[in-house]
Amino acid sequence: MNDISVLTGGRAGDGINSAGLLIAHLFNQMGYQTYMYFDYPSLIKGGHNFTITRAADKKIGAHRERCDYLLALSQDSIDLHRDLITDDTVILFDSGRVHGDGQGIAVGEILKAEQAPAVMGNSCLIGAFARAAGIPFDVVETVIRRQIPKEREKNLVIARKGYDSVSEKRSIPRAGDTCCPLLNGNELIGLGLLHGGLDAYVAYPMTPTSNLLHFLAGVAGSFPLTVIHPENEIAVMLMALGFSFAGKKTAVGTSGGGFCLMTEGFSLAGSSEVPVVVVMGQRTGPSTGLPTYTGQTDLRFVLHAGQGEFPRLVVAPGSPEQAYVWSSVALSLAWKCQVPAVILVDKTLCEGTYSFDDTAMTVPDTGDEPAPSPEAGQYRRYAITENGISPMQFPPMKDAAIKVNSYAHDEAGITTEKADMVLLMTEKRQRKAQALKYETDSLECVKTYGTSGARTALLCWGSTLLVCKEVAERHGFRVVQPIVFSPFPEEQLREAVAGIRNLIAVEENAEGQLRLLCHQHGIPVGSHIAKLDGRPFSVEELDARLREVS
Amino acid sequence: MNDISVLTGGRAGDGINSAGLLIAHLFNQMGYQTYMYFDYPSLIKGGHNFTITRAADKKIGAHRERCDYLLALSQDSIDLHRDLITDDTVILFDSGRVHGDGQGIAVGEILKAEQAPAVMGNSCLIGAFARAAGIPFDVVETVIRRQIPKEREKNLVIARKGYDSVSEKRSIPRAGDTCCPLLNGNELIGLGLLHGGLDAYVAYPMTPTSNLLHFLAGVAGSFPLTVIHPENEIAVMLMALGFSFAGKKTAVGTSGGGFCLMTEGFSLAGSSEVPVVVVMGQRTGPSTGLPTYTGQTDLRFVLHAGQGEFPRLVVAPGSPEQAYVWSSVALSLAWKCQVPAVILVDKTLCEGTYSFDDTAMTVPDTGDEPAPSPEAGQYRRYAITENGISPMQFPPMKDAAIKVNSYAHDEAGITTEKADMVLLMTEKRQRKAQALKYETDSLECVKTYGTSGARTALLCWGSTLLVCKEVAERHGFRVVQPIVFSPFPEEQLREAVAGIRNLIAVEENAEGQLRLLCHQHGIPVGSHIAKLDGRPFSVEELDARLREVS
Amino acid sequence: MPSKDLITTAQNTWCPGCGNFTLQFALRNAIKGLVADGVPLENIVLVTGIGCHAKIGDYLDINSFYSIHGRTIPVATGIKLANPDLTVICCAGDGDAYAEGLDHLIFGAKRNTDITVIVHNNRVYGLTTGQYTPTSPLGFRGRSTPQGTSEAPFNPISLMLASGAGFVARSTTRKMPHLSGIIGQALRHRGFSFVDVLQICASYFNVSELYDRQGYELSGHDPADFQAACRKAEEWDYNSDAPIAFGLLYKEEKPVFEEHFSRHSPSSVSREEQIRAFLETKR
Amino acid sequence: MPSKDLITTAQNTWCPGCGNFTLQFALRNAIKGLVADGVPLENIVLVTGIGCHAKIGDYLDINSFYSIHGRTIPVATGIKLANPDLTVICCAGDGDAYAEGLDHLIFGAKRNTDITVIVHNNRVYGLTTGQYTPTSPLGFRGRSTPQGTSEAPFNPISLMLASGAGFVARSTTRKMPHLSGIIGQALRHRGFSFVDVLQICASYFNVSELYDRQGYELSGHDPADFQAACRKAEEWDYNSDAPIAFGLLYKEEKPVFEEHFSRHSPSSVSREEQIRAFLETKR
Ligand SMILES: Cc1ncc(C[n+]2csc(CCOP(=O)(O)OP(=O)(O)O)c2C)c(N)n1
Ligand SMILES: Cc1ncc(C[n+]2csc(CCOP(=O)(O)OP(=O)(O)O)c2C)c(N)n1
Ligand code: SF4
Ligand code: SF4
Ligand SMILES: [Mg+2]
Ligand SMILES: [Mg+2]
Repeated sequence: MNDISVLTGGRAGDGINSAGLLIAHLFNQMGYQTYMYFDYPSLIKGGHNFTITRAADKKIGAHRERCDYLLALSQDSIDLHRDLITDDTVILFDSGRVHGDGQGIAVGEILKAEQAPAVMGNSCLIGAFARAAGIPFDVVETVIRRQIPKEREKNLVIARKGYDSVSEKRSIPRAGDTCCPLLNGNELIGLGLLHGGLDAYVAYPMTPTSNLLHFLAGVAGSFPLTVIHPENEIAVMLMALGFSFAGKKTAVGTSGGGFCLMTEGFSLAGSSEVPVVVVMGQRTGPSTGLPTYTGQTDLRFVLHAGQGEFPRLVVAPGSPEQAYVWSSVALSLAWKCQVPAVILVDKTLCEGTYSFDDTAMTVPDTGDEPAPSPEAGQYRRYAITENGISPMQFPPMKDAAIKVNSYAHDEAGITTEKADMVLLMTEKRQRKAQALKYETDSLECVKTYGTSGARTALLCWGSTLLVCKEVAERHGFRVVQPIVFSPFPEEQLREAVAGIRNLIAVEENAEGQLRLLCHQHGIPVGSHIAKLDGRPFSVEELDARLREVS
Repeated sequence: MNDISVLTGGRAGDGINSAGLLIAHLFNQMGYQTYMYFDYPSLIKGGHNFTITRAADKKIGAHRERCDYLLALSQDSIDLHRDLITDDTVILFDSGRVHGDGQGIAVGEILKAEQAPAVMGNSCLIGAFARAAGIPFDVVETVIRRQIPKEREKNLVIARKGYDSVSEKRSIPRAGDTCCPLLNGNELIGLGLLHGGLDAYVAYPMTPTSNLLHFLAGVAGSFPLTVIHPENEIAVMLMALGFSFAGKKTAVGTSGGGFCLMTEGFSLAGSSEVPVVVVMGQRTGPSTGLPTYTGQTDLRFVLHAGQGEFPRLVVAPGSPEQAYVWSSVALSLAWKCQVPAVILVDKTLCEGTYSFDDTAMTVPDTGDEPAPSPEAGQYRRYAITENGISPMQFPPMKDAAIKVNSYAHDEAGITTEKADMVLLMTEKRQRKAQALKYETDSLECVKTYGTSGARTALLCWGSTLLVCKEVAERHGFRVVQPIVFSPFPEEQLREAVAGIRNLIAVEENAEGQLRLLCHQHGIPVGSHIAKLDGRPFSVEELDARLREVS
Repeated sequence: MPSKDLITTAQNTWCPGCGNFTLQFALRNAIKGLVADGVPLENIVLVTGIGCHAKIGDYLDINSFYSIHGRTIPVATGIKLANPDLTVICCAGDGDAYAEGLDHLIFGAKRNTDITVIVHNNRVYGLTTGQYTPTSPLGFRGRSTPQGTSEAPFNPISLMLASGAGFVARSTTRKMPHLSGIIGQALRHRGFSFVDVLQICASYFNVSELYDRQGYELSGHDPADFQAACRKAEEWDYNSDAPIAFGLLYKEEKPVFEEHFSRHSPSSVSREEQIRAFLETKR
Repeated sequence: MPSKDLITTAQNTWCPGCGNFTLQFALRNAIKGLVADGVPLENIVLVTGIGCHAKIGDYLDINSFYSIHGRTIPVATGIKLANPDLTVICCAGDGDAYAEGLDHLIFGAKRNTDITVIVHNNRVYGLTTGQYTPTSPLGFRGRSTPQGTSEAPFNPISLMLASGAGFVARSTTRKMPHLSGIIGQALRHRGFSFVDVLQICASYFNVSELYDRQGYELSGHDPADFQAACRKAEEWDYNSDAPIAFGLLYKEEKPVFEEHFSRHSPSSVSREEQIRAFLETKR
């Protein structure tokens, strides 16, 4: 198979993320499936940033520990990645800043000649890369015309100069004709929420979901969407509940530290039955930890966050397509069942860029929200119903007082301390949990992939899905991936692991959080492969770790 | 056995809690073991408050659904408790406010004659009760002299008038000579913390731990203790970490909603290894719920609260003696292992009053904190050690910069983003978790009671212990009570349930949180008896529920 | 079907003599005034925190969001931004708005969303049995400060003026018609309106005498004059025994936050089509 | 063993031209001044939030608590109350102290604990790539507000004055000696000291020109005059193009919070005995 990795490195501020993305677009135009990993420390200028843009002729979502091309805008980009460089690695570098073997490009001089700003160096770079990789210049032109919004002609001239300044080294064949949209996980979550009917998004910036805020703020003009960035995460959560109470489908986004501050409001959502969706992007913890790196340590926290017991929906998509679909589903089900929901993702998925398969955009229809009660004059927000879901109305509603309440309350929403009413409402919420379970049971909450008769399976969740899929294929293993965690799809999971003798959990946490959850449901999990340094598994690393345990 | 229940009812503001307590003291002087349940809604004046003071000749800690004496300061006190009244119930009431069968006491007139304030009505009441119960007046005198701080003589006169205004109805024998201190759970937690070396207590008022704040603020003059009530729970938690960083053993107290706001700081404690103890008093949730009623719904929340993974100590004492002992142990171990700790209690234990067995005050010695590193000039706050615990020093320390950090950090406490250092520190924390487990393994983390050869056992935690013990005795069952929840005492629990065929979880939550935890550790639990209306189990109710399942 | 007098059948559990009764009727009357002016009753939403004050959410028979301690203002802001046609009122406690959630109060003023915040300032945590709050006088002995506090109160009026609030007023439960009038004005002010209500707590802080003795109604004060408002605010520092002005201290019309957000008319293009169009740009 | 120049070997990752460099050296120099005056270096503790500013905790070779976003002040308060002999300094960001944790700032001022709060006010969230903060000008286009904000900034100086702060000053990273001098005064003030530092963010909000053009050093201003301080504060509203005063705006000595707590001398009675004595009263 064709499988190419391009490492682009430079300092923060050099636009390495954009450069890597343009390279992904070149591959995309050449008919490849692509994935891009972006590695950066928590600083604004300087330091060392790099992307690994990978292209293959089948769907991928993990980086490899190799480097067929290395584009260096800084000395570190070569020095820090020596282990990835082989004799076959084609090295291109900015000769004004880097010394090394390979082909230098006089980026600075080219820009100077064109009186172009530093940011246009990227065009120069991808021009050079295209030439070295034997990619025709018209592909570069297409990419620049489509992806660079400003000063296209000048960028083209610079790209051409880059193209002309190096020689072809290792030629990449065209892989096909299809060309997918390239998006990162944050964008796909945003689009999924919009598909689900998002009216408002409220967030305080926090990596790795800040870019979801930026993305939605950017498209708020073109969609019927209000985006608010308030004073802190407590305000975020409570404002969102205000929006929902007034009838607007609302989501918030954060990471672990911000989510902590939202938990009190989350419990309020549970008690008052005002729906809200939280996009919770995990990063390396505990506490501030490694803000720009990844982790999967907050599954059990989101499952149990907030005092008291109340039904909640927790989904953890693992691929770009799942991010889109399940974000839409989460918003719809949160509203249908009037529960708080969490979309649990991580830095890898949020900030990774993927070839998005837009034929997989079919969102299952979750059906309508319960119809309003017929006699308006009798409206009671918490009317006891068979399935525990009360008709939800929003002010203004003529001849009704719509009352929601954080206290134990009666059907009309008025505070009660009576034991029997408290019990009735607790039971109503329990029936609602059943109703939610009924909804998710009709969805594919647990996915399986890979060799079907296999006796060994990798058990994974979230963004490790794609690396697991790729490695499992090599080993002839099955892959089992729960997507929904609350309500827990015990039956579906049991079915998915039927016949498996050796179930190996692969998780970016120490405790084996999914594994423990399986144990709780009586599903034994053999070994556990952990990754704790904030870096996602590469294909090679997971492969090697698997050989150790299997 | 002697087993007497006295219900005292009135309106909020009538001092029902004090009245019930004085009655408990009468019993105490008569050589009884006592327990008092206090039931009150969330309001300041009016409504209906009642206490059930129970006395028996063996240790108790649960109320009964019967009422041998009823002291009514309001009509509701009779009308709302009709189901508890039998032909044998001795009813005494304030004839100025209540109509009913029984003996009336003209409390108002007596007070007026003595020009005494309304609050002295309690003395009148207990005088009358003593007479009706055949308790000699000198016992009343002892109690008033010991327990009423102000205007003792006047109170005595009034008590005498109450005594003289009714006739003996049902006489209570003297049960023994020992007389215990009577304390509520909050006081015992406070004393336990003081025993453990508490230097500072920081809290924002929240039922059911507000009274712990009040208690500690009250004794702050007599102990070397600083008590602070800041602007909110976020400030509480962070201020506490400031105190700890500067070398003061510090605890905070709250309930679920406030704990939500502390979770971010809790994770900071985990990451920065600055110890702190949280007294977390559960009440009925979700959200504001029933603020003055009880529940056991937050076990899994505290076990997983805060982003990222870090070792934590979670203990849930179930009796007054355990509250004292484990509060001390929690503070000591939090410091020894430099971890955040939670003392998980609930309204029943916090606000219930018990005969405290002061012979059971032996706190196991948890040993010394690790010695400071010898070469001060080389001090590194996070020095890598074999057991993961670094020597902890506090500013000022000559020739050292003591640096703690919420980010991933190196040994000196300086931020790092390097994969290998992050891994080293994660592993250090894992070893620390082992060290903590080693500490708790040497303690009795799981208690068993009752019939030793029994095949059926009640599995319980926290304040339900005492009702379970009493009921299990009737049934000839064993009782198994884990006290430590993190690190989970899997081996001790496994040993405790050895031989049990039928393990019945008794929990005041719907999900069966301890049961699920057992499942996670491969310990099967049969049935689950839940209680969801905020009221603790009475002896009769648990007994009946057990007959249903066993 | 809301009752004519706008009072629910919920049992009232405030203490006898509590100022909240006055506040409840003053607010009810102000709301009736709004309705008489043509505001549909169903367009009014009340948001409360947690505390004695917050029980008003149970007692008034109008839309309500009985939220959590300290968080009325973000909830109200969300409601208003979601539907600017609604009239949104916060009833907050002083523990609520000045301690637990003080930041939201200042940001409410800064943002100038058109909501009205009424603080039931009884200068004590009522429902949790009488601890000191940020407006309790220095030396206040509550159950968390049995030796008396060592913190002077802050002045919420000065804080609101410094935060950019466009409507700053003070009244008291000792003056029912005045209170009702001030609330009526606050509800009609376009922008963030703040009313500090010196409310009597009969059980834990009954300073009726002080408010009656030192309180006076503003007259001849120009609420457009910011400097004058500041000086009036400083007259009484919530601690000393000084004259206490009741009335509208400051009023300024300025653009409201929600103006910025265009109301979205239902689009003819389906969301799915919009999304697909967007995807095209990423290819 | 802290280094002579008080700078650690940690790699500095601020952007070239960032005002934080100036602030770091100004603070370092002020600390050196304190040490020269006899304060033991080990008695100084720095508390930081999270943001670009907070990296100063890694760079200065002194005791430090690198805390979480918005929470410097409660941490510092705890440290100071635990050990009043320590000199406790907060380096906070404007996102940190004016947004996420604004309430603590106001309570810091109210409580008057003897700590110094230095706000690295670059008027932008630096570390999270340039979103607006409470002191960004109206219409600021950041990544969360691509169409420009619709909120005017608030004035932190006015807020601090209204909160009862006893030391209120402003300086800028454009004036290193001035800044160092002001910080030195703040550290020496007994009570809560607040310094708003207009810090240049080279990457997201470089308004050097504005601060150079409009900035002036106070002279002839009486920092004991509260009214004058308020007027000075109002001169520039953090939005318009008006003169910007640098210097000490207000200073007042008042009792500090921690005075209230008696320092406990080690008791001769063991805790266990004390507890047993207490239990006796409950029998
Ligand atoms: C997060 C949180 N902390 C604490 C509480 C407990 N609590 C309930 S009401 C209250 C204080 C109420 O004081 P205030 O806001 O002044 O209202 P008042 O009762 O005086 O009207 C507190 C601390 C809570 N409900 N939530
Ligand atoms: C609770 C929480 N929310 C959000 C973040 C993400 N975050 C880190 S720094 C920062 C803003 C920093 O802005 P500022 O305080 O002004 O500091 P600067 O970077 O400008 O120095 C934010 C929002 C966080 N770490 N914690
Ligand atoms: S405690 Fe005070 S505020 Fe609360 S109801 Fe009673 S009098 Fe009113
Ligand atoms: S982003 Fe701004 S504040 Fe942060 S380091 Fe760069 S210049 Fe300084
Ligand atoms: Mg109050
Ligand atoms: Mg900033």
